[in-house]
This record gives sequence, structure tokens and C-alpha cells, in this order.
Amino acid sequence: MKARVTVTLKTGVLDPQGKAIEGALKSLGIEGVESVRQGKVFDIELAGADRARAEDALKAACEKLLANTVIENFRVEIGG
Amino acid sequence: MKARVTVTLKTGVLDPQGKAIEGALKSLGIEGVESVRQGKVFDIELAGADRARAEDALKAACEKLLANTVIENFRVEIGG
Amino acid sequence: MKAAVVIFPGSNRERDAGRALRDASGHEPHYVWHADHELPRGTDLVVLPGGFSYGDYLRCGAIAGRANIMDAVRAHAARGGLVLGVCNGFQILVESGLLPGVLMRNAQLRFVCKMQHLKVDRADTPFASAYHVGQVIKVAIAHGEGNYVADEDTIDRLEHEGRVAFRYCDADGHVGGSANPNGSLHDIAGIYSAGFNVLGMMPHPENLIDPLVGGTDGRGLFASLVDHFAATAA
Amino acid sequence: MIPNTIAITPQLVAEHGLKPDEYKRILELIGREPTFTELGIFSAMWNEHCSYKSSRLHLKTLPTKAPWVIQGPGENAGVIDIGEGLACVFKMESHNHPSYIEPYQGATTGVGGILRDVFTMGARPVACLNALRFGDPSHPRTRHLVSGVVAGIGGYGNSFGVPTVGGQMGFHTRYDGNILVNAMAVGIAKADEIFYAKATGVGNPIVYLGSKTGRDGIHGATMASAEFDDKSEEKRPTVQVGDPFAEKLLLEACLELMQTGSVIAIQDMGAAGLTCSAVEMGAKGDLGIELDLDKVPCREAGMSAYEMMLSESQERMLMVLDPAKEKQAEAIFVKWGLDFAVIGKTTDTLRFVVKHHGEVMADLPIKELGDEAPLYDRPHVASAPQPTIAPESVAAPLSNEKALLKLIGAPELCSKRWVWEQYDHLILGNTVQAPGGDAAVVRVLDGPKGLALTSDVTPRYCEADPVEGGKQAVAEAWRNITAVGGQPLAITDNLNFGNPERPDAMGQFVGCIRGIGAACTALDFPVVSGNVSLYNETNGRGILPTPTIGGVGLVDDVAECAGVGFGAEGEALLLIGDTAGWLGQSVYLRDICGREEGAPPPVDLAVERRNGDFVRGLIRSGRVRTAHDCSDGGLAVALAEMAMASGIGATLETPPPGLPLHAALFGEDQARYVLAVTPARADAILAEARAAGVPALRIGRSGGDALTLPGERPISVTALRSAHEAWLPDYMAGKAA
Ligand SMILES: Nc1ncnc2c1ncn2[C@@H]1O[C@H](COP(=O)(O)OP(=O)(O)O)[C@@H](O)[C@H]1O
Ligand SMILES: [Mg+2]
Repeated sequence: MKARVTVTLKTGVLDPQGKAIEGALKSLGIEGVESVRQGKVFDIELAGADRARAEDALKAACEKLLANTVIENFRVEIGG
Repeated sequence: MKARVTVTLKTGVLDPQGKAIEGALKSLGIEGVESVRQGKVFDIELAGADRARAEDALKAACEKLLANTVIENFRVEIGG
Repeated sequence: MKAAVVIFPGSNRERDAGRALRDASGHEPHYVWHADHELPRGTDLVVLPGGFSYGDYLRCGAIAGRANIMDAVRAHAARGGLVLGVCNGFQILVESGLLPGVLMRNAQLRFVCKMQHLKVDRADTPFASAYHVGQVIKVAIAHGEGNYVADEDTIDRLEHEGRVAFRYCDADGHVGGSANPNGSLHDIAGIYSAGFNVLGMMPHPENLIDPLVGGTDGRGLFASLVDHFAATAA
Repeated sequence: MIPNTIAITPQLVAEHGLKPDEYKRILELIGREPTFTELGIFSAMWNEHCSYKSSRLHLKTLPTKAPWVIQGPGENAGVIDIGEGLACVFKMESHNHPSYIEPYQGATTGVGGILRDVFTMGARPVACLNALRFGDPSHPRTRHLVSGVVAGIGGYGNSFGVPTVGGQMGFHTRYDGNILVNAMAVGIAKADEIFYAKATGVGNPIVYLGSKTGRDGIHGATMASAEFDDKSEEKRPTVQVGDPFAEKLLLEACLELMQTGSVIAIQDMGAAGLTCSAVEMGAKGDLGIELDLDKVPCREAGMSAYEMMLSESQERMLMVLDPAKEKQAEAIFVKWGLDFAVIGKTTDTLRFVVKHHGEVMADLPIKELGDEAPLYDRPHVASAPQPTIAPESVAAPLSNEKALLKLIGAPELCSKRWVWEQYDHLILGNTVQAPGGDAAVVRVLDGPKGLALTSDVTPRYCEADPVEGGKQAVAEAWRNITAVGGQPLAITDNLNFGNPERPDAMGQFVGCIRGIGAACTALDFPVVSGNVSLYNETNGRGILPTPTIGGVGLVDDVAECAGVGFGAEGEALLLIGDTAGWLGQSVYLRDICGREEGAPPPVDLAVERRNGDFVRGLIRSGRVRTAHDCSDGGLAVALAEMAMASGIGATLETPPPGLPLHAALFGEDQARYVLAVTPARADAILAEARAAGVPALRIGRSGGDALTLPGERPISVTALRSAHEAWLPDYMAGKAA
């Protein structure tokens, strides 16, 4: 089973990376860019076929390691 | 307009960070994890309402900066 | 030797590079701002110094690799001009397409700063003539993303063409194993371009030019460059 | 947006950390009920952090003057004269609580804040140090905290481009819920080009520099205000995120700007950002300040005056500018890609006026905001004296060989290489002595002078006897500088304590300050800057009293300083200072005998000075190249460290006489140094010591590849190193407890 975990910064938390990338895109002349915020994705292969269990396991993974829940939100999607 | 760009490592490219996270998840006892690969997401606010133009602009952004196309793939999704 | 050190926002070893160049050549280098479009007239050597250009955000060297001045640096290299990229400079060279491959996160996922031995792989270049092949030198490393990775073809080509400049080794010159501080393929610490006029390396020869501060094994690189230009001028 | 006119209830006042009588004082001062923004401003100015209300009275007793002190406490950082027209600017500051909540960002913003304090004064930072205290290694959060804090300190300093050359790291269960992250920054400036916070001139523009303002770090009060925000979405985190890249640009832009002669006053925005910095600039210059918040560069839409005034967004500065040079100044900031906005002006009203959307949100008397802050003489009780433990009363449970290997491999004394290898300690090319020795030595510009830098404190001593512990912390810093051949010049102190409202914790604070003051006076080592962190307490249990001392000294010629490693085989080993075998509060007693008890070793400041001056004289005369002070773990650990540093072994032939051997080896008597000298010089040096009234013994010689203690098998340097280097990496890899 494949899953994707997306971790993004909470609203209001400063994102220095996003800010620098935003500036770079503007100076490269990319049209219309107003703001950029950067996050992470984790593409995870899982053994087993139970989607609910997989989801629980990944939520635990986020809480424990993948996301810094003080400043980040996460989302778990279970794929095919 | 909101858009999300997802940048992931091409198959076959080594991902030391993904490997380390994989190891950490296993040692935390997260069930069923077989492999982890890490990528990036960029949440981008765009001015204007033309979806096609926005998509073109973001593809250019990926080619020029956001992805290192030697080792990375990218995907552009335009949201609401 | 007329050297130009490029300053990007976030460069932080430009003075270290400047000191090494001054020490070797007796001349202060020019400092060139990233937003400029041209190198100073008559530039012999371009140095891309260490640091965290643009905070190393996105990917190390990625944003700097697309700065205005890099067009001029590419043109300089295309003319056969010499370019030295150290640490962040190496990352910028790779991101700007002047050298192949990528520098990924260190295998142990931590920044590492320490003295490190290197084996000189090639000494018949403008950058390394003061060394001899197989010589073991002690320099400093200080990086979080120095893990050199490239596809098999690229690595084969680099090896076949003899473009590996330095490899990580231990004090006795043994390459590989725990002497590799970051997981680089083939223990690569630095590589040359096909024309041997562009050198990118993670270690910092510019911090090893003084017996009071760690040693002088880095001087050879700058002395080689001075010799090279003295010879071409003669 | 939160309105400015909400009713000020007792609950709201309490949520702002103001006591009822403090609120009453506010009412009296301004003669009316404060607006919401004004309440926020008072809470920021009158909290412990900004007002030093519990500590001021005692801090005043510290010696702060010496002929070489250019600026003592009271500015962003202390400044001392180091000769040839140069000054050294330095300070230490804590970021304890934020680092416990979010270790990486807490540590980064701590480093960022202290660097700003230093370059605000016109100095280019040349070195950082840090002092870290974590809970017991087996505590479930400890590993995570260590990893995050160390990565954060490195992450910021490495990117900013300053070498992190020294520090301390310790573990103790009393820090389980309250870790300590103290960061120190050191810079170099021209002695006649120091910049201060005091505003001058009426009608001068107030300029905002650096990054934009967001809702970062608006503390407790935000929780309260959330109730008033009908659109409150997700609960906003109050964590500040550090941006070393922005700070590096800010540094370069500020230093460039200062060269133009346009800066009248400058102040970084630290705790309580805009409020504290604006009030301080005005109050110091006897001027009023008027701010127009519509001009403040904001990261988020719809920020209220309250939020802007209390935001702790990082990498920002406030400056009073010469109006004639505004354009030139702006061009510099634009070049570096930073915000530059004129957000107000100085006035002659002595009022602090804040406008937003054309409305006056706050109008307060500026001097009183600072000067009339509460001042408390909190009740304090002295700690009960601990019994002196006679060396003869402590049995040795292990052979001395085993005890030594155990000690150097335990959390307290193991190698901290895993930490400092994550810090770029070599950048700038001036690190003459890297981490791992006594004081670090950083060459000043192109030399030959150098700065000797160290941070020290022994919290278990301070707990057992605050006065002696305070003295010891200063003495150890002085000794570390001396051991490299440096002349100790001044200190910065970072006083980390528990809850000052508890008389015992307050007593520890008062006691430590007494000890620090006495030592500073006796050693001519004044306090020029510092920081206080109180309320380090969880569930009624406070941290060990931890007054971290950051010491700065001067080396005349970096080519001639001494190091820890033996220089050659066959050198004579001399022990300077008396050995009484003091085991009370020693690591030996705690980690080998399992007893954390007794009175700590007393510090005789006159002896300290005499012994230290003697050692420094030997180094400066070129006769000694190898010196190490004896501290935790005593003589045996000092010898082991000297062997490990050089790869050359040693034999201890004649230990200090008249004592049980384990007490002679592991006792922590103060004012002691081990020197290694060429044998031909040993007798003359011993005679000189005798003449100077300095106790000195010839105890053995260097050589071979093992350390040999009397009556024990030789311990190979390899075995010492593997014991010493293993614990921390193993622990961090999850292999050790
Ligand atoms: N323990 C202390 N000893 C001496 N001076 C101190 C101490 N604590 C604070 N100070 C001084 O008080 C002033 C204000 O401290 P602080 O609020 O920490 O500075 P900043 O506002 O620059 O962060 C500084 O000049 C500092 O050096
Ligand atoms: Mg300050």
C-alpha cells in the first residue's frame, strides 16, 4: 500500500525558506507569485492491506516523528 | 489563486534522509513501514485568475528553480 | 593572478577565501556582488566562497546558482577561465550546471565540522600542481550537505576521465569506510570540469593556511593557482 | 481584530501576569484605566524578564568597573578595551523555556537574539559559546531536546557565519522539566565606534529594519485575547522561528550603515520587541517616542496594535536616524533585501504614543514605564550548610583505574565532541584553540592578540552552598582563561534559578550573587553584562541554581598560548596548588559512590589569584606550553584529558601525599593546575613557586602510550579515548540510557 503524508507549517509561523524562494521566483520573473510556503511530503510504502490500520499507524508516525506538531500540521492520504 | 507544487526524487536516486526516517519509524515501532522517500511541497498564492497561465508559470518555476530536474520530478496542481 | 570572490546574500567564508588568496598572491581579491552582471575586467580566477547563500533554503546553492553573476561565471568558464567553488561554492557550481551531480544531505544527517584528511587524486591541474598524486593533506570540513551523488554514468565518466580532484581518507591515506564523513559516492571530496578549469570541493583549503590555526596543507591549492598564472604570464 | 477598548477585568490583568497591586500602581501612574494595548505594554515592560523586578536589587551589588571596562551592564552588551583601539563586546542570554517547547527553534532564536545584542553595538561577531543543561539522560524527552537544541545552535551560528568555539553541557534530573539553553556571543568593534540605545534630538525619524512583524511569540496574553477574536481559526502557535539568513543580511546592512555616520541610536528588538526597544531608546535619551503602526512592515494581514507591540518576531532592529541621511540608509537596506520603514519620530513630550489607523492606541509616560516598574526585595533564606566530608571517610568502591574510566565515560565528563562537531568552530580562520580544551582562543583580526573565551558553572556546588558555588563559577572561568595564558578581563553572567517567590530559591539567587561578587572583586574580573532567568520550576521543583559565567580574557600573542595536550615525551609534570582530597560534591562521590552530598570545595580567592598569576606568568615567559586546570574529576581526570588531547601517555609517580589515593586522584580542590615542562626547567620553576608562596609538586612525567596511576595497570590512551568518546554518540543513537 502506498501512502503520502504532507506536513505543512501552521498559519502564522514564519517560513524563512518560503520567503527566500518567493523572492527568487519573483526575481526570476515568474509571473503572479504572491507568496510561497514550503512543506514536506513523505511517500511511504506500507505492508498489509488494512487501510484503517495504516492510517492509524501513519498518524502515530506524524505525531511521533514526521511532523513537529508545535508548529506543523499534517495530512495522511492512503493511496492504492 | 492557490496552487501546490510537489517535488519528489526520481526513482533510483538515493535518498539518505528518507532512509534515515524509515529507520527511525521502524525503531519507533510504527507498523508496516517498508520504505520512505521524502519530497517537498510548495503552497503558492498567485495573482490573476487564468488557470492555464498560472500552470505555465509554475511549470517554468519548477524547471528554472523549484526542482532539480536531474534528480527530481515535479507536479503542479492549481486549486481554487 | 587577478581573483574575484563572488558574494551572495548569505555567503560567509568570503573573507576566509580572501585571506588565503592574499596570503598566496600578495593581492587582495575583488569582491563581486551577486546582482552584478559582469566580472571585473581581466579576472583570471573566480572564487565562489563557502556559506549559506540564501540560507541554503530550497536546496543548497539552488537560488545562488541562478543569480545574475552566474551567467558571467559560466561565460568565464566557457572561455577556459578558472573557477573554484568551495563548500557552498561547490553546491552552487553543481546547481548552475557547471559541474555534474548533486550534493545531498550528509549520510548521518548532521552538520559536521572537523579536520579531515584528503588524498590528492590529480596534481597536473592549475589547482593542484603544488601537491603530488597520492599526497595526504589535512584540511577542514564544515557542511551539512556534502554527500556527493551522481548517476552511475556520470560517476563512471568522472572516474574514467580522471576528474576526481580529492577523496576523503584517513591520516594514513586509507580511502573509504569511516574516513568518509558524509557518504559521498566513491569518497569524492572534489571534482573537476571536463576542461579541468572548474574545481568544486566541499573541504575548506582556505581555512588551513596558518600553522597557528590547524596547519598549512591548504596553502598548496592557492600556491598552485599563483604558479599557474605566473607561468602563463611568463 | 481585537478592539482596543475592551473592559479590563481582574482576570485579564492576571492573564497579563500583573499582580493586583501592580495594576493599582498603573492606575495611579496614568490616572485612568489603561487601554488593551496599554495593558499589553505594561505587562511586557513590567514582567520579570524586562524589569528585573526580583533581581535588580541584588544585581546592583555586583562589581562592574575596571579601567578597561568601556560599558558595563545596562546596554545591549558589555564592552571592554582590548588595546590598539579595539573593543570586545559580549553578552550571554538564556532561551530556556522556548527551547523546552520547541528545542530547535528555541535554540536558534536564542543564538539569533544574542548575536543581535552584539552587533547592535557596532561589533562584528567573532565567536559564540553556549551552556546547556538537560534533564536526566533516561528522561523520555532528554534525547529529543539534546538533538534539537544542538542542531538549532549549530543551524543558526553555522549559517550566520560565526564560529561556535566553546560551551558546556550537563545532565541532571533537576532539569527534567526545565532545560537551560544559554548562548553567548562575542564581537570586535573599534573602541571609539560603539553604538548605544540612547536616542537624541527631537523630531528624528525612528526606523524599523530587518524582517517583517508577524504574530510570533505573543505569549499567554494571546490565549486571553483569543476569546475576543470571533474569527479565531486554529490556535496560533507562539513559537518564534529563527532565520539566520535574514540575520546575516541584517548584520552586514547594519555594519555598512554604521559606517555612514547616520545612526544616532540603535536597539535590537528582543523580548517584547517594538515595545521594549522603543521605550528604552526614548527613556534613555529623555525623549518621547511616537509610533505610527500603519507603517510597520507586517507579515500577516489585520494585525492589531496590541499584537504589533508585543510581537517577538526575530531579526528586527529599531534605529534613530540622522534625517539628512535617510535615503542613503534606505539604499543600503534595499541592497541587502531588508525592510526599511520610518515608523515614527522622537518628541519632547516624554510620552510613548502609539497610533494605528489614525487612532491613539496608547499614550503613556515613557520614563515611568521603565523607572517605575515594581522592585521587590523578595524574602530569602540561606541554604543550610552541608557537612564537610573527610576524605578518610569515603571508601573506594572501585579500583582507581576503573573509576577513572567510568568517570570519563559518564554523561558529566564524557567528550562533547558529538556536540561541537555540529558547530562550525573553524569559520573565519581564527580559531587557535578549538573546543575541547580549557578556554577557546580566537585570534583578533590578523593577530597577534587573541581572546580567551570560556563558560563555566558547577551547579551541584551552587546547590550545596550558593556562596561558594558562585565564587567557584567565577574562579573556574578565570582559571580556564589563565590556563591558556590569557589575562582574564571581564565576565557576563546568566543567572538561571527557580521561583524567586520561594524564599529558598531566592536565597540561592542571593547567595550565588554574593559569591560571584566576591570573586569578581578579588580577581579583578568585573561583570559587564548578563541576563537573569527565573521561574525555572516544574511542579514545585526548581532547577539546580545555575549562574553560568561567560569569561573573556586577552592573550598577547596567540603563538604563545598554552594548550591541554602534552608537547613531548619525558616532560616533567608539576601540580600547582594544594590538594586536600576534597570529595564533598565531587563527581567521584556522586557517580562512583552514589552519594550526592557534602559541602563543595571552598574557594580561597587570594590563593586562587596567587596560583593563577604564577601559572600565567610561566606561560607568558615562554617556559610552559602545556597547562590544564583541575576541575570536575580532579587530578586523575585532568591527566587523562591531557593524554587524550596529545596521544602521549603519562605516569603519576608521586601523587599528593598524606591522603587516601582515591581522594588525591579525584578530589576537586580548587586553584590547581597541571603543567608539563621540559625536565631541565622543572627545578627552577619549583623553586620559583616556593619563593612566590605557591604550592607546587613534581608528580610525574609524560611519555609512552598509556596513563599509569600508582599501583594500577597502565590504561592505554586508546582505551581512555574510547571510553571518553563513546557515551554521547551512543546515547544519541539510542544505544545508551
Ligand atoms: N545578571 C546580570 N548581571 C549583570 N547585568 C545584567 C544581568 N542581567 C541583566 N543585566 C544587564 O541588564 C541589561 C538588560 O538585560 P536584558 O534585558 O537581558 O538585555 P536585552 O534587552 O539586550 O536582551 C543588560 O545590559 C544586561 O547586561
Ligand atoms: Mg538587547
